Amino acid sequence: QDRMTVILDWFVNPDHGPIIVAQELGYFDEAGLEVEVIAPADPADPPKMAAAGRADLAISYQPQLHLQVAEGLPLKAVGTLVATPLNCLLVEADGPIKSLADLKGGKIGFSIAGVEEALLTAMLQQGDVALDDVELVNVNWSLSPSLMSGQVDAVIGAFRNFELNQMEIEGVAGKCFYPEEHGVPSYDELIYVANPETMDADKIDRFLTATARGVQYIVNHPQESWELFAGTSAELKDELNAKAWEDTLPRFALRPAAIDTARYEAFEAFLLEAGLIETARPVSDLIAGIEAGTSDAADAGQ
Amino acid sequence: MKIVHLIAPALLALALWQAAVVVLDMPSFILPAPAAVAARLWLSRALIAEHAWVTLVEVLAGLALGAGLGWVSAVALAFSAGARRLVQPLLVFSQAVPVFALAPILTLWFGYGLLSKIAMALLIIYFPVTSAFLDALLRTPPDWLAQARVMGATRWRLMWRVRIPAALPGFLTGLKLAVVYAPIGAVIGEWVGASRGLGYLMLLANGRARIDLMFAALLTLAVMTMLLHALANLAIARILARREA
Amino acid sequence: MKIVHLIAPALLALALWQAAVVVLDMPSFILPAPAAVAARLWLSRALIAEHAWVTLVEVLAGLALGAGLGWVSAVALAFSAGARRLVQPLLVFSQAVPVFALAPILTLWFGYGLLSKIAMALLIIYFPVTSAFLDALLRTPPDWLAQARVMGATRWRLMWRVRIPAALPGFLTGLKLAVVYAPIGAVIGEWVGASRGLGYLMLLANGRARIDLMFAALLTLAVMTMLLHALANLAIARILARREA
Amino acid sequence: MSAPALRFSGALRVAGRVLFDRIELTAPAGHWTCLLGPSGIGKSTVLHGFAGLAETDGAAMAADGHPLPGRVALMAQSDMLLPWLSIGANVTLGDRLRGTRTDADRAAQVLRDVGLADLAQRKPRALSGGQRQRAALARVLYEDRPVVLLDEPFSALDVATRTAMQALAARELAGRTVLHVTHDPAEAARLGQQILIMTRAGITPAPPAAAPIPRAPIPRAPDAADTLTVTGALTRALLETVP
Amino acid sequence: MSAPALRFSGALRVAGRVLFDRIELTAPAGHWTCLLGPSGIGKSTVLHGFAGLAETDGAAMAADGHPLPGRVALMAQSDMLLPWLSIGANVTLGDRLRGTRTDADRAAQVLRDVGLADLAQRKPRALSGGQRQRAALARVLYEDRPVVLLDEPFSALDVATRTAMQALAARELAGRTVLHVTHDPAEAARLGQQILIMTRAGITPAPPAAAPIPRAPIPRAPDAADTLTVTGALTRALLETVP
Ligand SMILES: Nc1ncnc2c1ncn2[C@@H]1O[C@H](COP(=O)(O)OP(=O)(O)OP(=O)(O)O)[C@@H](O)[C@H]1O
Ligand SMILES: Nc1ncnc2c1ncn2[C@@H]1O[C@H](COP(=O)(O)OP(=O)(O)OP(=O)(O)O)[C@@H](O)[C@H]1O
Ligand SMILES: [Mg+2]
Ligand SMILES: [Mg+2]
Repeated sequence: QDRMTVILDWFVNPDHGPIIVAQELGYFDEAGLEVEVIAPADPADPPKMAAAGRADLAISYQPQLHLQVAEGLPLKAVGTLVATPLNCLLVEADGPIKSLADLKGGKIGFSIAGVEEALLTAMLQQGDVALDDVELVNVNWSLSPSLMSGQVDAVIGAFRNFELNQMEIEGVAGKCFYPEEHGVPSYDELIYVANPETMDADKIDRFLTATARGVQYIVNHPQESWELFAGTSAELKDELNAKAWEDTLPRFALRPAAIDTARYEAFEAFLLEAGLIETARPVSDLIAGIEAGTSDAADAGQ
Repeated sequence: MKIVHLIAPALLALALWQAAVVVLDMPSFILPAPAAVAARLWLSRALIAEHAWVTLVEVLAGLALGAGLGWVSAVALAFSAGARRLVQPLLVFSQAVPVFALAPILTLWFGYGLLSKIAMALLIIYFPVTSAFLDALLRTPPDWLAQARVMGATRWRLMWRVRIPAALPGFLTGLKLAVVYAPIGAVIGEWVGASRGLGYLMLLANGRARIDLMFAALLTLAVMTMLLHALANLAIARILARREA
Repeated sequence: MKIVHLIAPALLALALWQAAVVVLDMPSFILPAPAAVAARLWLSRALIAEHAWVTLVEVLAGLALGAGLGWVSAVALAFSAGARRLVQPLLVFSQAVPVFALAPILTLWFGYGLLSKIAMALLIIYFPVTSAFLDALLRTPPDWLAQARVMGATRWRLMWRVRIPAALPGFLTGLKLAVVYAPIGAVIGEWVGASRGLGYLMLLANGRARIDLMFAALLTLAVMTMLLHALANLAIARILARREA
Repeated sequence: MSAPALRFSGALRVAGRVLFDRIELTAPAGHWTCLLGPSGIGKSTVLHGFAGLAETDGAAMAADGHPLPGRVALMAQSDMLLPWLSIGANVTLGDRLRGTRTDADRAAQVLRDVGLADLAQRKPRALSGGQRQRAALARVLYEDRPVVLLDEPFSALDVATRTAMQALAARELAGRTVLHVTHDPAEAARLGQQILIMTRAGITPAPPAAAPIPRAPIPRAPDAADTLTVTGALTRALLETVP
Repeated sequence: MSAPALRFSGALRVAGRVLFDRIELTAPAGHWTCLLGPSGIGKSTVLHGFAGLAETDGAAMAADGHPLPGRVALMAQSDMLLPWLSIGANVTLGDRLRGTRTDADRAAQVLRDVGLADLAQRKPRALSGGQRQRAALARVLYEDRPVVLLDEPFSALDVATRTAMQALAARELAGRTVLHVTHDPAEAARLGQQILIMTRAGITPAPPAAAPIPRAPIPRAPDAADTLTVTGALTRALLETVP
C-alpha cells in the first residue's frame, strides 16, 4: 500500500463526493493506495502545501492556479474534479436586479479569491456597466447574509450548488448570473494540483483512476452514494448538503485525469487581458504531462 | 459563589439576545433567536458534545503550555534588561501576525495534527501572561529589593523568594486574561486545519449557512469560556485571600 | 531609549527570519526571504503606505475608544459587586465570539464603513484594559481605604483620588496589551468587510498568491505594532518614574 | 462643633479574634487622654474602634449620642501617606476626599508648624521617617476635627523636634477630645489630662494617687518636677505590666 | 569572623542630593555606637551607606579593608517584612535568599526571645506595630552578622518591652560592631559604648566631658545614676540642635 496525502480545498462537502465515495468503497485500497484526506479551513493553503511537498495532491481552483503559477509556485494541474465553473454572480430573484445592466451604481460583495475583479469586469461589460460604476465590498465571511439582508445588491464568489440552495432554505429565492454565459471563458472550478518536480505520477494516476470509479458510482447510484457520503460524518447529513449533492452531481468531471488544455489557454489569455498576469505562459507550464510547444494535446493525463 | 451569580448573567444575556432579535429585527440567518439555537443545541447535542470535547482538550493543553511558558519567559526576561530589549519586540511582533499568514508556516512545521493547533492556541495565550507578569516583576517595591540585597540574596533566589511572590497578582491578572483567550485560541488553532472541534464545526456551519448550528456551537464555546473564567476567578480569589492573612 | 534598542531586535528578527528561510528550507511562497520582502516593500511603497494609513487611523481610533471605554467600564464595575457579577460574564462572553459570527451582525448594524472596523478593534482592545484595570482597582491596599473612610471620603472621590491612582500600574499593564492588540484588531475589523487597509491588502495579496506583497504588508503592520508598543512603553515608563519621585 | 466625650464599652475584637470580652474606657470631652500599655495589647484596635474601622458592634461611641463618623481625625501608627501625592497634597487629602474646599493657607501654615514648609512639593518616598511622621501630623491637624485619635504620633522624632511637636499638638488640639496612644511615659506626663494604662486586666487610670497628674495646663514643661514625678511613676507602672 | 570597625569619610548623598559635602564617622570594632540627631539630618542615609544601599563612592567602608557586603545585617526604619511570609519565614528569609541552611531551632529561639513564639505562623498584617518591629528585630538577630545596623529598632515598643529588647540586643550582639540610630537619649545612655550626635555641623561625640559614658558593661541599668546623668546630658545636647 502506498501512502498518499491529499489536501482538499476546504472542509469536506459534496464537492468532494468522488474522493469520499472512492475512499468509502475501498477503491483507493484496490488501487494500492492508503489515502489520507486533510480538510483545511483556508482554501489558499492547499496549493502551497502541495507546492512545498507537504502533500502529494491538493485540490484548488483553476483561476487560482493561473495566478499561482504566474507568481512562481511550482504547481501544475494533474486532474479535474468539477468540470464547470461553480462561481456565480448571485442576486435576489425578486429583487430589483433583473439584468446585469441594473447593477450600475450598485454594491457588489465579494470574498477575496483574487480574480473577482476580472470576472466582474467581463460580466458587467455585457450590461454596459464599467467596474467603476459599482462599489466593491469585501464581505469575506458573509456572502449570502449580506445579500439577503440587503446590504449589497449582488455577490460574486457564491457557489451555484450551495448559495442558491441556502437562500432557498432561508426562504429567499436567489438568481445566478453565470460567468461562462456572460463573457468569461468557461473553466474548471475544482482541479487537482501537484508539484511537478516532486510528484509521483504513478500514484496520482492510480488516485485519479480510483476517483473516476467514484464518479461513476455516484452517477449510477445518486441516492446510495448520497447516503454513503452523508454517513461518513454526522455534520454532513443535512438538507443543504442533500440539495447540493444533487446539484453537484452533473458537474463532476467524469474523466478526472482529463484536462481540457483549451480552457487553460483561454483563461490564461483572459487573465492577461484583465491585467492580473503579466505574460501568458504556455499550457505546458500549467498542466502536467504536456511537452512544451504541444499545446494542442487534448488529454494530458491519458 | 451562589448559583444565582451564574443564572443572573445568563438570563441577562438571553434577554439582550432576544431583544436584539426582536427589537432590531435581526434576520435569523444573521442572528437566530435563542429558542432556535436552544432547539438546535438539543437536537445536535451528540455532535456538539463530541466536538466540544476535542476543543476542551486543546484549551487545557494550550492553557497549561501557554501559562507555563509565559511564566518562564516573564521570569527569564525579568532577569535581564538586555534580553528584554531584544526579545520583547519579537513577542510583540508575534502578536501582529494574522492567522492566515501563520497557518501555512505552522502546518509546514507541525503538520495538520494537534500540534499546530496547540501552537496556535499557545501563541494567543502566551502573550498576555508574559506581558502582565513581566510588568509586575519589574515593579517589585525597591525597599524589598534593597533589604534582600543587604541580606546577600543571589539573583535567582531574589527572583524566587521576593520578586515572583510580589508579582503574583500580576501573574494572576495575566492568567485571567489567558483563561478567557484560551478557548478562542483553540478555535483559531482549529482553523489552521482540523476536522474536529468547535472551531471546525462553527466554520463549517458558517460556510454552509447553518447559522443555528454555528450559534449552538458558539454558545457552547462561550459557556465553556465563562465556566473556565468563573472557576479561575474563584481559585484566584481564594489564593489572594489566603496570601497575606 | 537609544537607537540601538530599536536596531538590535530588528537585526535579531531579520537573522531569525533569514535562518528560518535558509536552514528550514522554507519555500518562498510560504515564507519569502527578507530581501524579497524588502524589495517588494520598496516597489509597492505607495500602495502599502496608502493602506497602512487607513489602518493606522483605525488603530488610533480603536485604541482611544477601547482604552477610554475600558477605563470607564473598569471604574463602573469597581463600584458595584452586583454589576460585576452580572456584567463580567458578558464581557467574557464577548471575547469568545469568533469574528465570522460577529461580522454579519456588525456590518448589519454599522455598515461597511469605518465604524464596523473600529467596533471590531474596540472589542479586542477593550477587554484587556477593562480586565487588568478592574483587577487592580479591586486590590487597593485596605489601609488606604480605611484612612480614606475615616476622612469621610465619598464613594466617587475615594475612587478618583485613591483607588484609580493606586491602580494606575494595572491600567498601564492593560494599556500595553491593548497597544499590541490594536493593530491586529483593526486588521480583523477589515476582514469583516473593507476595501482598504492593510488587512484588506493582505487578504487580497494572499488571494492573488502574491506572498511577497502579503509579507510586505504584514511587516508594515508588525513594525507599526512594535513602534506603538515602544512608544507606549516609553511614555508609561516616564509616567511611572515620575509618579512617586 | 463641640467635642464629645468618647466611651468604649464592650468586646474588643480584631479580624474575628476576641482580644477582650469586655473593656471600658472613657475619654472626657475636650480633654487629652493618653493610653499606654504593652505592645500588642490592643491600643491601636481601640483607636480603630472609635475611627469606625473595627467591628465594635456599637461598643465605641460618642457620649453625646450622635454618630462619630465625620467628627473624627485619625493619625494611624504608620504614616498612610499616598505615595503619588506631594506632601502638600497629602495634607489636604481629606478635603479633596470629601469634596470640601481646600484651604491652601492653612495647609501651608500646618506644614510650616511641623517644619516641612520647604518639602511641601516632595513625594513621601523622598522624606526621612521622622519627616513622614510630621507630614501625617500636619494632616491630622489640618483635618480640624473635634475628636482626634493619635497612634504613637511622635515616636520617630528626636527629642527637640518631639518636644516642639508635642507643644504644637497641645496648642492646636486644645478643647478637642484627644485619645493619644503612646509608649513614652514622659510624653504622657507632659500631655495627658487623663492617663490610662491598658493591660490584660483591662484599662485602668494611672498613675497612682501618690503621683497625681499635675494641674498645670498642657503642654507641661518636660523638666518640671511634677512632670518628672509622673513620668517616673508611669514608668514603674509600665515596667510592672508583663507584656 | 571578627567584627571590623566602620568608617565613613566623604560626601553623604541621597537620590542625587548632597546632604553633606564631607562627613566623618568611626564605629569602633566590636563596640556599640549610638547615633542621634534631628529628624531628617541623614542618620538613616549613613546606615544605608554602610549597608551598600546608597551611592557613597566608597565613603563607607570597613576599617579592615575587606568589603562589607556579606558581613552586614540591617534593621531598617520600617519593618520590611514580606507580607506573604509568616513571621517565622520572615525571620529566616536571609538564609533562604542566600541558599544557606535555615536553622529552625535558632529561629524559634530568637522568636521566643522577642516574645513572638506564639505568633510565628502569623502573617505580618495580623500583628500590631510593636510586634512587627520585634519580628524585624528577631530577623536581624537571626542573621548573625559581625556588623549590625539598627535604625530606631525599639521605637514602637512600650517601656517594659523596650527594656527587655535592649537587654536582649546587647546580649546577642555583644562583640559585634553595632551602629544604632535612636532618638531616645536613655536608650543611648544604656547601650552606647560610643555616642555620636549628628547635626548640620557634622558628627561629633557626645555627651560632653562633664557626663562621660559609664564604664559599666551594656546593657546598663536604666535607673543607674550615671545612666540618668548621661541621659540628661544627651537630652540637653539634643535640645540644642536646631532641627
Ligand atoms: N529619596 C530621596 N530623595 C530626596 N531626598 C531624600 C530621599 N530620601 C531622603 N531624603 C532626604 O535626605 C535627608 C536625610 O534623610 P534620612 O532618612 O537619612 O534622615 P534621618 O536622619 O534618618 O531622619 P529621621 O530621624 O527622620 O529618620 C532628609 O532631609 C530627607 O528629606
Ligand atoms: N489583622 C489581624 N489579625 C489577627 N490579629 C491581629 C490583627 N491585627 C492585630 N492583631 C492582634 O491584635 C492584638 C492587638 O493589636 P493592636 O495593633 O491593637 O496592638 P497595640 O496595642 O496597638 O500594640 P503596639 O503597641 O505594638 O502597636 C495584637 O496581639 C495583634 O497580634
Ligand atoms: Mg499599635
Ligand atoms: Mg531615619
